[in-house]
Amino acid sequence: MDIARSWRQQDSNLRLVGSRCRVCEALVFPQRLRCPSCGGADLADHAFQGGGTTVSVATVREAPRGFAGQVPYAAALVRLDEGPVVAAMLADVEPEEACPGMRVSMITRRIRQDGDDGPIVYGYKFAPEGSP
Amino acid sequence: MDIARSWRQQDSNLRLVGSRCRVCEALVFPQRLRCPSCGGADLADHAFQGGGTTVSVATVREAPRGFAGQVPYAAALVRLDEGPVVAAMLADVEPEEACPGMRVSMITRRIRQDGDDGPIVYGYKFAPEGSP
Amino acid sequence: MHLADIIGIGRTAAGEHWRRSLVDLCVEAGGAALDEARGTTPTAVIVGNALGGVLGDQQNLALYAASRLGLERVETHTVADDEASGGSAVRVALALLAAGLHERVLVIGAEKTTDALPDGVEAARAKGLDAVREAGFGMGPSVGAALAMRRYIDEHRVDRDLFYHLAATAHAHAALNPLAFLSWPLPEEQYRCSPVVAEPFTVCDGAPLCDGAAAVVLARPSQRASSAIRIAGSSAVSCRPGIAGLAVDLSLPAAERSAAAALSQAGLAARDVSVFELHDSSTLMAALSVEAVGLAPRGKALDFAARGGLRIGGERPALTFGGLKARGHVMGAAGVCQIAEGALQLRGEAGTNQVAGAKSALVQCLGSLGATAVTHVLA
Amino acid sequence: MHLADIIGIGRTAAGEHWRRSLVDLCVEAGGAALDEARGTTPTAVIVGNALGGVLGDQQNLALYAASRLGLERVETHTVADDEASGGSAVRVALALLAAGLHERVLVIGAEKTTDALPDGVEAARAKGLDAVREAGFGMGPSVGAALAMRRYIDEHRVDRDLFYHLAATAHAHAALNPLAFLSWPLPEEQYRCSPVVAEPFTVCDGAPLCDGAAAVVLARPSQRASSAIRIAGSSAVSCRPGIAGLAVDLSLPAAERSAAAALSQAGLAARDVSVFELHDSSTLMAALSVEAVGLAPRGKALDFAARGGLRIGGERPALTFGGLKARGHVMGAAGVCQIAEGALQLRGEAGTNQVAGAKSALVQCLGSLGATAVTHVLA
Ligand SMILES: [Zn+2]
Ligand SMILES: [Zn+2]
Repeated sequence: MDIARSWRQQDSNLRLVGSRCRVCEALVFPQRLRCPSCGGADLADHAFQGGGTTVSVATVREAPRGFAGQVPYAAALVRLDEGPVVAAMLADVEPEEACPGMRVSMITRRIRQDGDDGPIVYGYKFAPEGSP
Repeated sequence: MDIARSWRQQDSNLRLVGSRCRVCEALVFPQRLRCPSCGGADLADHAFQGGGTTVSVATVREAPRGFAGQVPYAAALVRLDEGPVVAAMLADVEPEEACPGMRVSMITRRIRQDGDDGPIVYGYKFAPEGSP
Repeated sequence: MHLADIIGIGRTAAGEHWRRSLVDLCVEAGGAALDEARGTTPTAVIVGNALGGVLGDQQNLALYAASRLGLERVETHTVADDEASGGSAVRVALALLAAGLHERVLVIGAEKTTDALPDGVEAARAKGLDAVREAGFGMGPSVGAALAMRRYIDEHRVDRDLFYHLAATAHAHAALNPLAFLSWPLPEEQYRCSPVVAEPFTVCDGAPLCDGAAAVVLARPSQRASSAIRIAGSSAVSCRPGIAGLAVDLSLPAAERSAAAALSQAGLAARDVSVFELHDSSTLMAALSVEAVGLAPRGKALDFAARGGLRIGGERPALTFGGLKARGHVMGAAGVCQIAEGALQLRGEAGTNQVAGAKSALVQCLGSLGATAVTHVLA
Repeated sequence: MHLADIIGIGRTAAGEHWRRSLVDLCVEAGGAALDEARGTTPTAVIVGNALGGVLGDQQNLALYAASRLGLERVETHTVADDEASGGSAVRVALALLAAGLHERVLVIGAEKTTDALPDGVEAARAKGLDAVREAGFGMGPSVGAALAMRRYIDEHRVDRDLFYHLAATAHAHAALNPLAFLSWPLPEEQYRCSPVVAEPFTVCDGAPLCDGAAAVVLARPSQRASSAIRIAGSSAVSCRPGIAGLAVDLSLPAAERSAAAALSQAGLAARDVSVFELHDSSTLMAALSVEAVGLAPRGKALDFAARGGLRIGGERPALTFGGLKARGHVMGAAGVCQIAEGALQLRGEAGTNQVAGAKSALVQCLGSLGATAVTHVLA
């Protein structure tokens, strides 16, 4: 049942596509139909570069259904260089080595599986900058 | 996740246990915490005999999830001899031969499976009286 | 009574919105209503939605809808009363206004069914019936309607194919409505050959579930003279859930009481009303609704429809944009969609669906096979 | 203000009710409240419930609760505002009363989580956060609280173990409450060794989800002098959902505004209030709530709790029956449960949990990690 949902989210998930308001130039992630700053409805797609800095980090050991296979993993808030803060998992780093203030950049990874036979959803995670 | 639910329902499902109001003698199916006739909270379990008469019948060909394996089946409203009307499937009868006004009695059958690997739920269906 | 003014209306098409999430649909309809009510900012957002929970969609939906619309620091509530959710959301908004807690309230009804498979949606819908004793034993709204339909045919001695005329009325009106899902006339032959869901109930007896949203901005009655459409009556009544009671009695007591109360508040009788938007989630429910509201005597709704009594231009125009049956069954959005359609009729903005000289509208939304009824009268 | 009287209270225990369905829990608590309000029959039933949809339970819940309680021909609505559902249900009931639409309304909060497995419940709960961008990326309320907790520790330069005192306050009070789920004092050693959920957040930082229900019968303010507890202030505010905003700002603007508005209606300041029932869904949320309501300056909630400031007998008694943390987190029931507990305090019927001479109570319920806040002041 989540195939339509995943399909709808693929631009945001795979290319960090959000929106830029043509009126007030606000940048927002993910895509919006209305500008959160000025309320306008004239928005263009905007792909974020993917660079950012961690604001907070937590090492998850008990995960909600759909994510249990990945524990332990580092959950983080990443402030993108363009401004918006994104909640995402970190990758290519030992969870206990992750900390606030790390430079990270977006990569594409497997995010979750919806049920044992559900579709596998790919999307953004963030890895330390310069990691292989 | 439906194991607790099924367990909770087993008296009603397997023995047609409802409630008898100790104040106004009303009989109700399934069990209640409050009497629907007088609002009293003094209720005793009451197992219905299982005999009844069909009030309406419909042959189901497109079933909700969990019941698809059983189509076509006859869904019916059965007025129990003690009064309450129960919604249930018929068994041991060709769906197109089922009709309103049939004498039926309660039998125990497999009702549904909750998901491919979920528990199988057993409960009441109704078969024509005198059927083998 | 003068409960509130309708100062903004927004609607999406009813259909398959593959590119829109449930929240997106709220924003699309809500944003359009806000645009119409320009210059006023609501301080509360009430959302009606029926299936979002069972289908695993966004919860606390009104919060997210408000936020995505740029409305911050507002009161938000999400109402989940099965298929009556939209009507209930309007009702809760009216209470907030009449209590003096807000001056402007945005009401959104929204539903997103096409992310799930049809058998899953039918199972989700069934949870609005008795989840243990009905849904748990294979009974959904279609099976329930089928059991009642069989009784209706037997009790009132009517020809099964007479139900065609209720579906045909809805289709005839949907054919005029560019936002309708089944936007074509329904030939009698197609109705007769429609695949059986639960004999005697066929695919063409059911309303097609689809995606959609509608929104209205409601305002406290203005002291100044205003051309805004007024909500002149409102009543919500729940009683006696269960397929058994429905099929045995072949009546909708909650709908009867709710309609009578709302009409009485508005100082109108059913015969005075120009437009009827009813909850035709199936031809059977349409028949019982027509009778509950008093448009035809018990057992005579099919004859009345066959005589063209419900057509635009007929005696009691109903389902004027196609109803649930052909505009599309948007579940929790239905009640708000109906209000929007009724208001468009009274504004004279119904386009090809216009009922000439429409002065009042009765809008009724039902949940749990009619056990919950919400009726509004617009004037 | 005098918005309504509380004329009946009912509560189930918080815990694992294997023999009770969601509807049963509504009936048990609702029936007890009706028994207390004997002689008056409500004409509306509002139910708050958070997870029943996602967990596939009975929909149109208020209809079924009303019907099983023998209440026919009543208005019913089900409100689903995540963990704020119970507070929202009270709020909707107040609007119906203040609008003059009803004289007596039964409000029920109910939740049934133990039919599902814990990882499924956590995933269901996560749908109250952004279902796509947070839940869909592995963030639930516990992970969200963990991210904010880490920031709180860094920003306010506090020792992680200081959060113990918020949990310990709740446990100390729950130990006195026979209806509590975790009815024992929490030793500091046990808190320190608690298994990690999402470092730095441990099992002992979270409130245990469980089953439970509570109900109140609300009445329009009586003209006659009455000993009934009054609802003297009410405010619902939603703004800015998202873990990011919560963790970056370390504040709960919706809770602040909602508390300030409700207190102002009641003509009280926080320092005048005898009892505080807050939404301590985690120690982190407890800290931010204590600060939002004004019981401690930003960053000082932990110190305040460590000094015993929140204890019964302390400066600002809070979570007096154990809070969500130890009475048990009954999700959509929480808001009604808190109102019932506050009212028992003001009646002087709180037994071993009694705050001596309690004259007013502030009750605050939060949804979606504080983005939705509903506050009531009782007096
Ligand atoms: Zn802008
Ligand atoms: Zn009785």
